[in-house]
Amino acid sequence: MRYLAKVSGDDAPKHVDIEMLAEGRYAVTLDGHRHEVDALPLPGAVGMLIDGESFSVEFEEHGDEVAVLVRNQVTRIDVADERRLRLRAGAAQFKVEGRQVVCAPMPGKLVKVLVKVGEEVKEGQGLAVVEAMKMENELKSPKNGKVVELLVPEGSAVENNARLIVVE
Amino acid sequence: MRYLAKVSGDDAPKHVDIEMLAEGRYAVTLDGHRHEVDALPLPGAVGMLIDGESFSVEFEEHGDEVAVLVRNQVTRIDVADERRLRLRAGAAQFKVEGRQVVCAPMPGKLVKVLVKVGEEVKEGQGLAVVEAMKMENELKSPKNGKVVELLVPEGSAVENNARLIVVE
Amino acid sequence: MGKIRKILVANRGEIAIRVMRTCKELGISTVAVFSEADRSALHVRQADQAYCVGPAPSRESYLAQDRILEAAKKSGADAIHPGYGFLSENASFVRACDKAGLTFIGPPASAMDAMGEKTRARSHMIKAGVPVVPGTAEPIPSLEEARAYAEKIGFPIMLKAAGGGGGKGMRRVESLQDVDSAWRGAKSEAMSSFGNDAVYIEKYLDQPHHVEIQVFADTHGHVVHLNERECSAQRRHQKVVEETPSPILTPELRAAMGEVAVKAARSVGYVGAGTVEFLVDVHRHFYFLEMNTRLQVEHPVTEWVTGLDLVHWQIKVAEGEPIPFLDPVSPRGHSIEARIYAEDPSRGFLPSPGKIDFIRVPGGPNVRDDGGVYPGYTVPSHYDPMISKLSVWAPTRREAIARMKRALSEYMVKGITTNIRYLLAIMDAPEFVQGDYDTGFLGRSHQALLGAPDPRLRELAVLASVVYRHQQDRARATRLQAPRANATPSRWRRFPGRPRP
Amino acid sequence: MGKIRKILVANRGEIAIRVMRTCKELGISTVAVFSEADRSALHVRQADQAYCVGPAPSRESYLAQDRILEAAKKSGADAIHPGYGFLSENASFVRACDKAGLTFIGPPASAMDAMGEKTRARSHMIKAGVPVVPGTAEPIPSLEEARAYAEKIGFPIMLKAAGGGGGKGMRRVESLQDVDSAWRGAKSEAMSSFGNDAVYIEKYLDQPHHVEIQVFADTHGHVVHLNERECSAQRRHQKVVEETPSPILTPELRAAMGEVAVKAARSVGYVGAGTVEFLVDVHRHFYFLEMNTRLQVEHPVTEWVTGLDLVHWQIKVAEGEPIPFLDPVSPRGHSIEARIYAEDPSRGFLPSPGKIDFIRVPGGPNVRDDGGVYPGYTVPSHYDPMISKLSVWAPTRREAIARMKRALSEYMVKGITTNIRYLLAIMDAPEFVQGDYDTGFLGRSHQALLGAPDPRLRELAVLASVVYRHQQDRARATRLQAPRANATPSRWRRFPGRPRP
Repeated sequence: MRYLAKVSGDDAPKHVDIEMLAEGRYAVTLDGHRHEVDALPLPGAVGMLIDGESFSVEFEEHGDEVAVLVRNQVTRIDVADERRLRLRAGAAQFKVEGRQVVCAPMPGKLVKVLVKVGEEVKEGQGLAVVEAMKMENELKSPKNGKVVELLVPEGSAVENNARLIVVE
Repeated sequence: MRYLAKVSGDDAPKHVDIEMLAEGRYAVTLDGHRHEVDALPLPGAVGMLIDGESFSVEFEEHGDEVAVLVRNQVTRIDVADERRLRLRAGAAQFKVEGRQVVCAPMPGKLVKVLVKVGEEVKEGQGLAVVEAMKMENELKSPKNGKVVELLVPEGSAVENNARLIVVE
Repeated sequence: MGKIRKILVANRGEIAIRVMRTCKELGISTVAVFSEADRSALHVRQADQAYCVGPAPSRESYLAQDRILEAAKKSGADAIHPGYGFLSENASFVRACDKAGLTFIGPPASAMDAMGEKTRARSHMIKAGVPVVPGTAEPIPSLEEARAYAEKIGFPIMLKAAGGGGGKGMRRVESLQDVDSAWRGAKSEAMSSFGNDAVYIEKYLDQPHHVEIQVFADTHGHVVHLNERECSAQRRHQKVVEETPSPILTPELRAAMGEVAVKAARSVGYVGAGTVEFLVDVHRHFYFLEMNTRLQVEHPVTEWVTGLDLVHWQIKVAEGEPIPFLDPVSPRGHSIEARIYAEDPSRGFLPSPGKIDFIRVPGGPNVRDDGGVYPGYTVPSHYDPMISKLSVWAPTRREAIARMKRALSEYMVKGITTNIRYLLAIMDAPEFVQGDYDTGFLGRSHQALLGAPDPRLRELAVLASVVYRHQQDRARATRLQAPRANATPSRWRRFPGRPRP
Repeated sequence: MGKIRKILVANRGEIAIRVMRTCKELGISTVAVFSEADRSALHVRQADQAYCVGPAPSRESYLAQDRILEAAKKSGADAIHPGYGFLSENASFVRACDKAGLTFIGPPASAMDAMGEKTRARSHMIKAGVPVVPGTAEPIPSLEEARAYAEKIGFPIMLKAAGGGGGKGMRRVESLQDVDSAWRGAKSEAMSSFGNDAVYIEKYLDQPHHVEIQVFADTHGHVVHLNERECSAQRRHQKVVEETPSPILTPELRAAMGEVAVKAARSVGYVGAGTVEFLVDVHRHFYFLEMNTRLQVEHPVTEWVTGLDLVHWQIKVAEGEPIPFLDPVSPRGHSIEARIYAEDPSRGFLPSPGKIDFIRVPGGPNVRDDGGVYPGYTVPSHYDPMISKLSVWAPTRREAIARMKRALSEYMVKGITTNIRYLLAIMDAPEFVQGDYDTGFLGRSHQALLGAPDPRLRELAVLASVVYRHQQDRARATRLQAPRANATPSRWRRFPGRPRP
């Protein structure tokens, strides 16, 4: 079976062929080289033996990409089989422009809102302060523009990625 | 609500009244003394604050009894509310007599069967050897009698509590 | 002062556990206090007794003196160990303990008065002839005056909390336009950390080393030092890696600094464990920075090379015993500590509270973990991001670095982001390996510490990702064919890191 | 002999991890071998490379010399570390390594020939004038001769495997009628442990202490000893708790035993780490028991008090380096080790393999865990029940006991039964605390060590059980009312120990 794997930052995906040899054992061919992979899911990681080398590999999903941690290096890879890639190509890509939502970078508390609705702001100007673990983080405006919405009142507890302020 | 708790080995159960004060917080009355208990299930144990004292309490179900581990002491207790006890009393108690099944005391391997079907055996006589973790354990006959069934062939891997030999 | 039977530990996290461990070894009962956010915290499980002292914010719980004293009374504690941070350097709390008949395990209020307020300490030291970093003698009353004084001595300057240390309420300010935001941040952090928002200004010394001397004093007039700790590996004035001996100290410099530290402690009638912090400049001149009048986070490295249990001796001194280690203790071997933080170095050290799905702590020879968490525990967002301190010992510095690398490579934490890979990168950084690194080291090396990708590991990641995705696709296909298999999680989906919420 | 670059560790479990840790610190790559039952074992995860060498039974995997040598060749290893047990005392394996051009990290085959076969070692020692326990000079060829010899020297006797130590293939026999079953058991255990079912007979000494001397020799003719370990806390000839220094040794006795141990090692041209085991009787006479020609399970206590990494020096000696610690090493403080077994002391130490649902390993000052497991790991039923070794250090024996108790009380393992509570009871046993305990100690104290119930804890258990049952009943009622809530496990049912299968 053929997969396409595009490493984040690379221009083009790599073609990778995979064949299952037995439960948990695979032959994987990349750039003309055939590798034997034995993969066993373990608590905390997947134990992989790749051509006899032992790795604890950890995976974390980020949208289309999966972040792969091997020996202290994280690589983000968009990997899918050919059929799925065609499906995905059908869905139009779009970019958010104009309206920008500033989100909480971590769970914590919105300790201070530094702007008012209608206020003109400059790129890099402080908009609000979120505190977690006794660290205050000033959220800055991503662009020159105007504050159009304050979505969360000062003093609230906020979740990771909570929408806080809209700048247009 | 009233519960009856009979500690294994005791003659009579104790009457215990429990009242929920808030989620996870209870007033429990035993022998006329009222105790405040705060119980929080945690990985590995239940964290209990009993009148301000902190305990990691572990529970393990054994049929009608629950084994309770507190500060390195295990107590087996048969505890149930009054209604359930009445229900349970309806089910007749019976004792196995005559036919006795010898079971594997642990997971491992049945390395040797020392008797044949039809053989007369004495109480305490070795019937079979089960090995696990390089320790051999000789299973002994629970009574004077005759071997009537060998349920597992020599050399088999056996689960914990697997039925091995019947003596009558 | 007599035999202590029950100690209330007025703290949380790893240091509460640390103190309770020694109490248990001494046969002393322990009482935990906890905020509503900390009911499931490890220190509550570790203690013999535990009392809730208020809601999550520190000011309403861990800094609420009356509630803590009430818990002490209710529990029958006869002494209080403050740990570090929170109330540990609060003289009014010491007085309140004295009044309530509780032994405060730490210096007398008078010594704390003299040393606890950083500006007063500076005046004291100047009088005692100890060199100090140039700066204001008093807390700065207003933002305007801060701007004026900063312009006078010239940027960069340091804004520092007068009420406590540990990097809290501290800001380096590069230019006039940054004073406002630094002032706001420092004061607010100082308030939430120490309940005191006074800040003062010091000249920022260029590329100094942060070297501190551990002192110990008893109630019989003995004051000794237990050598130094090198703490220059800091990011944002927060120590990250500490070691002893300091690779830059000569025996002469060690003796001179030790002597000054003992003099400083003696001049304020110090009792118990304390730390005198110095900056050492490129000419190896040293300046008094401040005295931390409590147990230091990084005390394990001193314990490794001296064989002493500092908490043990804090308690013994509080019971009135004389310290037996009066001769200079010559350190044995080398020790390094690395602080494990729940934070993401690649995102500006953003805190990463959350649930710990899996944790494996390193073990084996001469590795020590002082942790405050357990598998399944949710690290709350209200407190310090340090989840553990990993320390190692070895006969030489080179071996200690190798051991630390080995131990860090074994440390697995899943569910939250930690700085473990960043710490590994520090151990490999040429400046660190060479041993002459100043407080600017981590800032300068930031990009290098985040690491350049190794092409071989990238290739392996590609192979692994394909196997992973293939397994997922197979599992999905199986589920579509047999909808009832839904309940059983597939082989793959059970374990890999859950997607970020 | 030159610099070693890659070591194949021909072992599993904690000792494989232990060896790999030091390799990693020395920058040496590691190769694991594993049986089909051990694919998920920790040593496979810890190694840089890993090769399957056969099915679960040791004879077909960890004892299969050809397969291990094949894995060494395939992986490019230049040396083999055998750990303890398995092939560690097998001279034919040493010769096979030599032939394959692999450095065997251990003594030369000739020293193993002389010492490895216990009966040959006894003859050697008798010649060297070292006192030995009375017994047969050769393995016993048949059950009949065993019965005859036993009757001649009188019961109780010991049946012992000639091919290896560690309590495997060893039986104490009280009377003639028990000889048959002991003979069968000892021979079969000896075969599965060492691939050699030869056994011999020794007179059983009454209430002896088991004290052993650690020796170290290099290829330059240096032979030193690193003091003793007291190993009398044994159950069924299996060590459970070890400590150093031995509380019964005088400096004179230590020196005398050390001298004999060095002489024994020197007489066979020993190289590397070895242990000379002695029995010490009530009159403090000592008898040579056997020499273990490999690293000992309990080596961590020696590492604690000497500051040496014994695996490090095994590797350095194998590389041809001279050992630098030639003067008698005077031990620093006291160290105790306790072995954590997956077994149930209250059911005759019945093995308890199975899945580890939760594990919390103790930490803090001077506590070391050498573990071979991780949370979620299933301990297989094919191998040794030891899952970890917990060791502590303190300045004095009294403090070391207190620290061990503290550490054991923090150790939590759920899912399988362990001997942790039993170990705690040992630390509290008067005989142990007092320090004069012989090899009969654990047997004599068995009932007391299982513990008498504390009425207060019983009452607390009753309270806890009612809260537990009440919660279950509520959760059940909720489920009946709202069947769709089924998918969400109740607050209670998620965590408490699962019922035994």
